[in-house]
Amino acid sequence: MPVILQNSHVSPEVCLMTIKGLTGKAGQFYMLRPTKVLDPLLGRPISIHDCVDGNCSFLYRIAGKGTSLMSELRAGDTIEAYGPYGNGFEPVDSDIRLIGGGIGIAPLYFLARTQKALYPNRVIEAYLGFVEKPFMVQYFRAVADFVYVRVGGYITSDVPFEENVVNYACGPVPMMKAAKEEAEKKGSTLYLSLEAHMACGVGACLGCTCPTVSGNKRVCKDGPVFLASEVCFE
Amino acid sequence: MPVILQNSHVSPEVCLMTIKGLTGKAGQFYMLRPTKVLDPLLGRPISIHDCVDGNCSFLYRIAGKGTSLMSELRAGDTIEAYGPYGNGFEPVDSDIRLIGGGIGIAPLYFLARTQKALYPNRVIEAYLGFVEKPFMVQYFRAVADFVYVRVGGYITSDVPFEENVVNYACGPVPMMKAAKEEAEKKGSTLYLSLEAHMACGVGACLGCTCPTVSGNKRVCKDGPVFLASEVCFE
Amino acid sequence: MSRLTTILAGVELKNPVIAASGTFGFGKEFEGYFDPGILGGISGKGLTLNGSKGNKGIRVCETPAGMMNSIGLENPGVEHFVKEGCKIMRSTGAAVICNLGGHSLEDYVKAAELLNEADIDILELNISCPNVKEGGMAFGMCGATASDVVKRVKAVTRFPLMVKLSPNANDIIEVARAVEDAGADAISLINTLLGMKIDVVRRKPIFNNIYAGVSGPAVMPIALRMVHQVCKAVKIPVVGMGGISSYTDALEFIMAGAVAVQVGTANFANPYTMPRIIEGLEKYCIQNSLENISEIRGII
Amino acid sequence: MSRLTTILAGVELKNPVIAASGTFGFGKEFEGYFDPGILGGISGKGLTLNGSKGNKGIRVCETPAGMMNSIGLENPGVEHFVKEGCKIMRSTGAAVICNLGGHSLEDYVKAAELLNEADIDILELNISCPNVKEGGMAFGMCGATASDVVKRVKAVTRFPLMVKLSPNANDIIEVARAVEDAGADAISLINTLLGMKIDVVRRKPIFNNIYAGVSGPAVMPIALRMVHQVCKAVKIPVVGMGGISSYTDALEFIMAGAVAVQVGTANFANPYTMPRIIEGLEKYCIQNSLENISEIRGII
Ligand SMILES: Cc1cc2nc3c(=O)[nH]c(=O)nc-3n(C[C@H](O)[C@H](O)[C@H](O)COP(=O)(O)OP(=O)(O)OC[C@H]3O[C@@H](n4cnc5c(N)ncnc54)[C@H](O)[C@@H]3O)c2cc1C
Ligand SMILES: Cc1cc2nc3c(=O)[nH]c(=O)nc-3n(C[C@H](O)[C@H](O)[C@H](O)COP(=O)(O)OP(=O)(O)OC[C@H]3O[C@@H](n4cnc5c(N)ncnc54)[C@H](O)[C@@H]3O)c2cc1C
Ligand SMILES: Cc1cc2nc3c(=O)[nH]c(=O)nc-3n(C[C@H](O)[C@H](O)[C@H](O)COP(=O)(O)O)c2cc1C
Ligand SMILES: Cc1cc2nc3c(=O)[nH]c(=O)nc-3n(C[C@H](O)[C@H](O)[C@H](O)COP(=O)(O)O)c2cc1C
Ligand code: FES
Ligand code: FES
Repeated sequence: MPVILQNSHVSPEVCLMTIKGLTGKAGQFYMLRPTKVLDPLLGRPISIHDCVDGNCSFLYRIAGKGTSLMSELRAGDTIEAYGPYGNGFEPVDSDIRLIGGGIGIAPLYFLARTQKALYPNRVIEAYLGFVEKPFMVQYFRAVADFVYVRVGGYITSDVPFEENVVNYACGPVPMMKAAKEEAEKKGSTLYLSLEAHMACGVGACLGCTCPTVSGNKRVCKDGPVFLASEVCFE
Repeated sequence: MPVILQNSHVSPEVCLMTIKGLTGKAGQFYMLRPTKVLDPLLGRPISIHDCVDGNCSFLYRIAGKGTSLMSELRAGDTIEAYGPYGNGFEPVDSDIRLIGGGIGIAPLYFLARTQKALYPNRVIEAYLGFVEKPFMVQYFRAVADFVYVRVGGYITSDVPFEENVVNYACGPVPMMKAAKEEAEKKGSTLYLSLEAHMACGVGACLGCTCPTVSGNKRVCKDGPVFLASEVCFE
Repeated sequence: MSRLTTILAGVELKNPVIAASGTFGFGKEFEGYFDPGILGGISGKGLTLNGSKGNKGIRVCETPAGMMNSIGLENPGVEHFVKEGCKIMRSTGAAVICNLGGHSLEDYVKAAELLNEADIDILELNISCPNVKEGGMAFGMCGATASDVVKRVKAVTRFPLMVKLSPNANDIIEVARAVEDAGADAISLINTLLGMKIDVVRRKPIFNNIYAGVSGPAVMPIALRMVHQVCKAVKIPVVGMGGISSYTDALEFIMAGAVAVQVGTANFANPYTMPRIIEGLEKYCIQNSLENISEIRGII
Repeated sequence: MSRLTTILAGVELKNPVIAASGTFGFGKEFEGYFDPGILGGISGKGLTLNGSKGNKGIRVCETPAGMMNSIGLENPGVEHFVKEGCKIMRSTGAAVICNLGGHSLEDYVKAAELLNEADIDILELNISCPNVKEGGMAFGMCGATASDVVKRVKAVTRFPLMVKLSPNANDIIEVARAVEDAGADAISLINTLLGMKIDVVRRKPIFNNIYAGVSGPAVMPIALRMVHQVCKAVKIPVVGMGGISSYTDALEFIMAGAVAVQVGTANFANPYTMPRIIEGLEKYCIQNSLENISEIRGII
């Protein structure tokens, strides 16, 4: 079973955990199970926050039972980790802009870091919105060309959705809805990393479907990243 | 929540755990819950193995789900511990003999140590039976006047049940039955520390009753220690 | 009147949290942890007319997030309860609910008559115990038999009558309606679900009776659904239970329509469960500016 | 014949471990973890005649040691299955079980007729889905309606017919007997138990349909009891399921009389669940000198 290399708080509510021997690409996620017993039963979908030397790190907010147990694990403990799951972010050949709301910044960092490493000359902008105290901003500063931070209100209202930049947003549903509307108005390409309650993670249970213009899609398998123009918010 | 001071193996299947801030007397037990979640749900009854400076230690065999989780806890972790429960061993004013089978030796050590401290001149004998490799024998040697160890077979067949010594037995049911028969034949006083599946530990659920000559008794509240002559094995 | 004060079948409870029958003795067993007087009520161990030694063999075992029991209504009998049990319960300061089981119609009626001598607040008629060979759950399986026993007992008892339903009933809504029509003043549910466990090493059922009653958090979603269904089907007050272990669990039942809740198995896992639920509900009312917890009752 | 070879309604399975309907897609989704060909069988996602988009809103949520789902039979329809789904399933190498739901008698019959064109081994008639508004579970609530649909489908299908029962039935034994009398070749149970969960913050039910189906380890004791009851009541083979997550769980069902087992929810918690169960059963047979697993079938 995968071994935890490190697990610590980056804020009272947010932790960063590194697990040994996992791989994956930006936008993909793992189902993490922090127990060996039957409660909690299901894995928790958590995005890959970074992947270095064959170890993956995860940035997670303590939201409930599962993530709370996760936060108590320590280096040397084992954890069930199934994945990498999902399609991941589509690579593009243009400047990119990351729009993260709260813990939604988690998968965006990996995208920024890897894109910068591959294409040092492309511009990467990060718009990060937080309800209260920001976290992990210094990480983004290290890899992005421009980092804009907003505390309170809607980060999307500050984003200039021009046409020649591809946007990637991840955050609460209202934020993603707003981003979709703005992007559509401005004719800008936008990818959304969606969330849904999941059971299997592999496309077998149909628990995580979301309506799209081309019918139901499984967030775990066909997503979690979708073109905003395809997504039909309910 | 009580904090674990130490938890380590004394054999591949047996662990010794010390928990801070618990008290109790020999023969009493605690209900220990090694998780914060709902599975496993019920506390596990574990006898006090020793109690020093307001900290209790527990000697337990990894038998299933609960004890297995318990064995993975480390110093600094917390554990739910409810107790002390039960009547404990009746103090007597005579020489005493401890008859322990396997993990049944756990509560007997505390009795031996405290009795020796109180009455250095009384003779304490320990008859310890094991299926395979003995464990914790050196502990008994340190406090008892005579320690007899048997591996395989029935330890009870080696015990001389004379009249003037009070016997305390704890172990598997067949062993306790045999001890009762032998003691009755020889007219020797025998106390048994019984086991039963428990839910509440406080006498509320009637889950742990055992038949005695004076009707049903609750092992958790009226016991776990009973005069062998009172117990009716089914 | 405090934020948690609750009226159940005409009886005022300090709060809507009641210790479930069979899990709290006659009220004193958890005193080492908290004063039972803080509870809204206590439902005592299920009585039978002449008492019983209960079942042999293993009586409790754990299941995933739950447990099974096959106590078989071990109890000291009605007479003993009238003389002593009810006094012990009364001395706690919580409302006294007497849980009554039976093996035959005559048993129930005779016992209810004798209980008129006891000092209790509510009679809880248990027609749902899955662990006794005769009677017990059989009375609660369908409306007709349930109606019979409720009518007969209602005719003789001087106490408000609460009837405890079985989740194993063919159609719990039908039974609930029948019980209401028969004159019950309140309904409580659920009793345990019939379950089974096998010891694969011994190749034998764990319990001598083969089947036993499942309870605890594992069954809560099922219990909540049944409580919701019954609340929609009857007008008399409903007391909900089954797997409650936190104040949010209790809130779910109250939102589903329960006037009060009972807490059973969770007391075993953590003896502070009920005081914590009461505190949690109190805080919830304050934070949500509820004058009384009943404001959210049945909002779903 | 190996120690685990099992005959179910005339069909030879490599072993008695079958992926439960709705939890294993059409057989390929867990390929990253193990070759689905090692399974005894695969029951595909429940089909309906014309397909369906399923339910809106939250579709799955966790419960203590279990989960609830309200998928609402999202599926591509029978025609698509005949053309593609069954081929995908066949290519796995496991026995192919087609799970069929429906909203009306006519739907079931029409679909069964169309399915005669498909390459499958067993037709599993789902008269127990709690998550569709019309039909579904309604057919499985009592013997009479169950009997009707089974007779009609049996008359048209060319495959062995296995009927999947609902634990929410009024009297599951009565339904089982009715289904046997109506010509079913096998019975499978249990489908999910009707449950409910409330979001106390939003003060709304979690699921749009209010109620949803509970599954997973939490329900195993109830499932095992029902499987035992049905095994005692009928002569046709019974496939047991509900909460199985280990080989000892599977053994409990087999000892209770099940010819084979299905595994659902546990696959989500750990995708290696089924290969481990198969290994465990194999080892168990060797250690206990069983020529075939059937030697312990129904010993309780
Ligand atoms: C593809 C994907 C990637 C994600 N990446 C991250 C991440 O990198 N960091 C992070 O902090 N969070 C992430 N989330 C959200 C995270 O999965 C939930 O916060 C987490 O499951 C909550 O579990 P819990 O046990 O703490 O809460 P509980 O409320 O106790 O969970 C109960 C159940 O509900 C599910 N659930 C609860 N909230 C959510 C939610 N928002 N989305 C999906 N399921 C939920 C849980 O998985 C569990 O099955 C992601 C979600 C998805 C779908
Ligand atoms: C008064 C008393 C004192 C005990 N003292 C000790 C001790 O000092 N050291 C020690 O190693 N063991 C002791 N035991 C036995 C110990 O309680 C069980 O081994 C333990 O509960 C097994 O739990 P598990 O989760 O590992 O096993 P599982 O089989 O997973 O347990 C499942 C359920 O069965 C119950 N159970 C299983 N075996 C027993 C058993 N033998 N007795 C009672 N309940 C059981 C568990 O408590 C649990 O509720 C004592 C038992 C009693 C009644
Ligand atoms: C050990 C035990 C004994 C019980 N005895 C009784 C009883 O005597 N009478 C009764 O009506 N219900 C009895 N019950 C059922 C509970 O009162 C309650 O209905 C059920 O356990 C569901 O609630 P819970 O999940 O909170 O435990 C008993 C339950 C348990 C676990
Ligand atoms: C997400 C999900 C989807 C399901 N879909 C179906 C289905 O389409 N048809 C069906 O007969 N049963 C369906 N079921 C029920 C399972 O096949 C099984 O009967 C039930 O979950 C109990 O088994 P388990 O506890 O092992 O999951 C579904 C269950 C789940 C959890
Ligand atoms: S979580 Fe099962 S299909 Fe997506
Ligand atoms: S464990 Fe409840 S009475 Fe003994």
